[in-house]
Amino acid sequence: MTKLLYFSWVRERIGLASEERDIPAEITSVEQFLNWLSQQGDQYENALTDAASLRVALDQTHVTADAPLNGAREIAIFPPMTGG
Amino acid sequence: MTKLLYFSWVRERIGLASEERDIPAEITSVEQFLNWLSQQGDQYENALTDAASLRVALDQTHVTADAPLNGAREIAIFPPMTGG
Amino acid sequence: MSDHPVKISIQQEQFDIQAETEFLVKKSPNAGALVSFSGICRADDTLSALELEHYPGMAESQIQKIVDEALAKWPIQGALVIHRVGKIAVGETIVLVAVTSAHRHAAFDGANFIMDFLKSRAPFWKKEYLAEGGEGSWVDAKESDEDALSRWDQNADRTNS
Amino acid sequence: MSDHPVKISIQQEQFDIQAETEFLVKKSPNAGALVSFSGICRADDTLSALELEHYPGMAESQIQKIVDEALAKWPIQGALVIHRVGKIAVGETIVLVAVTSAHRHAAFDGANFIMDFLKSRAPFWKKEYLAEGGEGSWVDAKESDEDALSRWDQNADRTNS
Repeated sequence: MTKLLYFSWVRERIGLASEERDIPAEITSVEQFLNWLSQQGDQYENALTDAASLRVALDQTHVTADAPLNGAREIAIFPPMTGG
Repeated sequence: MTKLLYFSWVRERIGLASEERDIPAEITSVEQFLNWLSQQGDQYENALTDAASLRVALDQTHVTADAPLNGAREIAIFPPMTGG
Repeated sequence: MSDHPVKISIQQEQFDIQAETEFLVKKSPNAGALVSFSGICRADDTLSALELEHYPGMAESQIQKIVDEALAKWPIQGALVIHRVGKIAVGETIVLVAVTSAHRHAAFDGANFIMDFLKSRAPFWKKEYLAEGGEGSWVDAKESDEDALSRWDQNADRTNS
Repeated sequence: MSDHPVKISIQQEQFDIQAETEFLVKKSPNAGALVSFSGICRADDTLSALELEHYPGMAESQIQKIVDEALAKWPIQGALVIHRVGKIAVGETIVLVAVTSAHRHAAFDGANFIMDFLKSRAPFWKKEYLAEGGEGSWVDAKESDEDALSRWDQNADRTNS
């Protein structure tokens, strides 16, 4: 099981702050993962449709779309950060 | 009469914070003024001997050694400033 | 970097700049310079408040990483980052970054650098609340904030990863 | 520049950064950024205190001139300069410069600029008092402080005259 975390409007559109999911073994990159997750229901498709405006962290470290999942236990999806 | 003001170690060496003096009419530049003042006693000579380390303000505006006195009513002499 | 006083706090509560920076200065006895930056929820005709969301855990570790970069890059003595979360009204302070150093330019650069990276590399998101009532939209990231990172050369890449 | 809140104070008394900057922020409602610099009498094996002497009248007008330059050069909303005089013990703050702006980089640059010029263009002088008792010597101006002014290009000359 992998812990998925959603923030900001990704959280609002999916309607969840976090959930646990089994990610199929054939999903090995961040890009594949986003594609797979967007097929899990309308709210996921709606939240993840604009991939260019999404950011992903694996185990709390930012990664790019081509990064391997590498068995991450925590995957977070969110829009570009607006701190400070 | 011109008001002369001394600060920092210039004040300490001359032994005065301020005084009023008549400056001779033939003294027309800052350089001439410093030269003339350094001849007004040992303490003046001692304070003003190192002209390169002195700064002068005429009526509260910094000037260089070749500036004309231009009838300034207040002349201040001090070492380089160390504010902040 | 254990010899550098560093405080990182993510909190809802307001805070006092004097008290927070005084503490940092006391722990940096050789510092002649303190530079602090406060990010304020600025007045706007339509805005009543911001709500700040963050990613607990990652927010702290990202800020620590940014502070460590600054400590490696400049002769900084100590650093303080307080980032508020939750509802923040117009006029209130959202974030405080303070840096102590023997050298004033290092303190300015360090605080400036930390702020630049906080803007785009620390997991916080801002939602607007409207003066007329109700929620507004999420604040978009600014391209200028992303561009600001390139000012810091090779460090931009290192903190990015 | 009457629409910019500006406060300049030369005083013996200590002050509270929170109270002073809060006031500046209140008078700069559109400012999202506040940058403040504090110059601190730093600990040193031989030093117990500094005594700050100033040229009354010229000190205020020079600081005003430096602040006006900063207001002309950057989109700054307000500025605050508090410079203490008299005896200042180790650990105490000597000077506070604070600048508000809509833009954080303008606030950083403005505060940095004002400090650089205060160092070498405002008529203050520092004398050391020794930990073992008695007066030490006058603090010499640093070449690096003079050099710092050239960072600001043509403005160095204008404020110099």
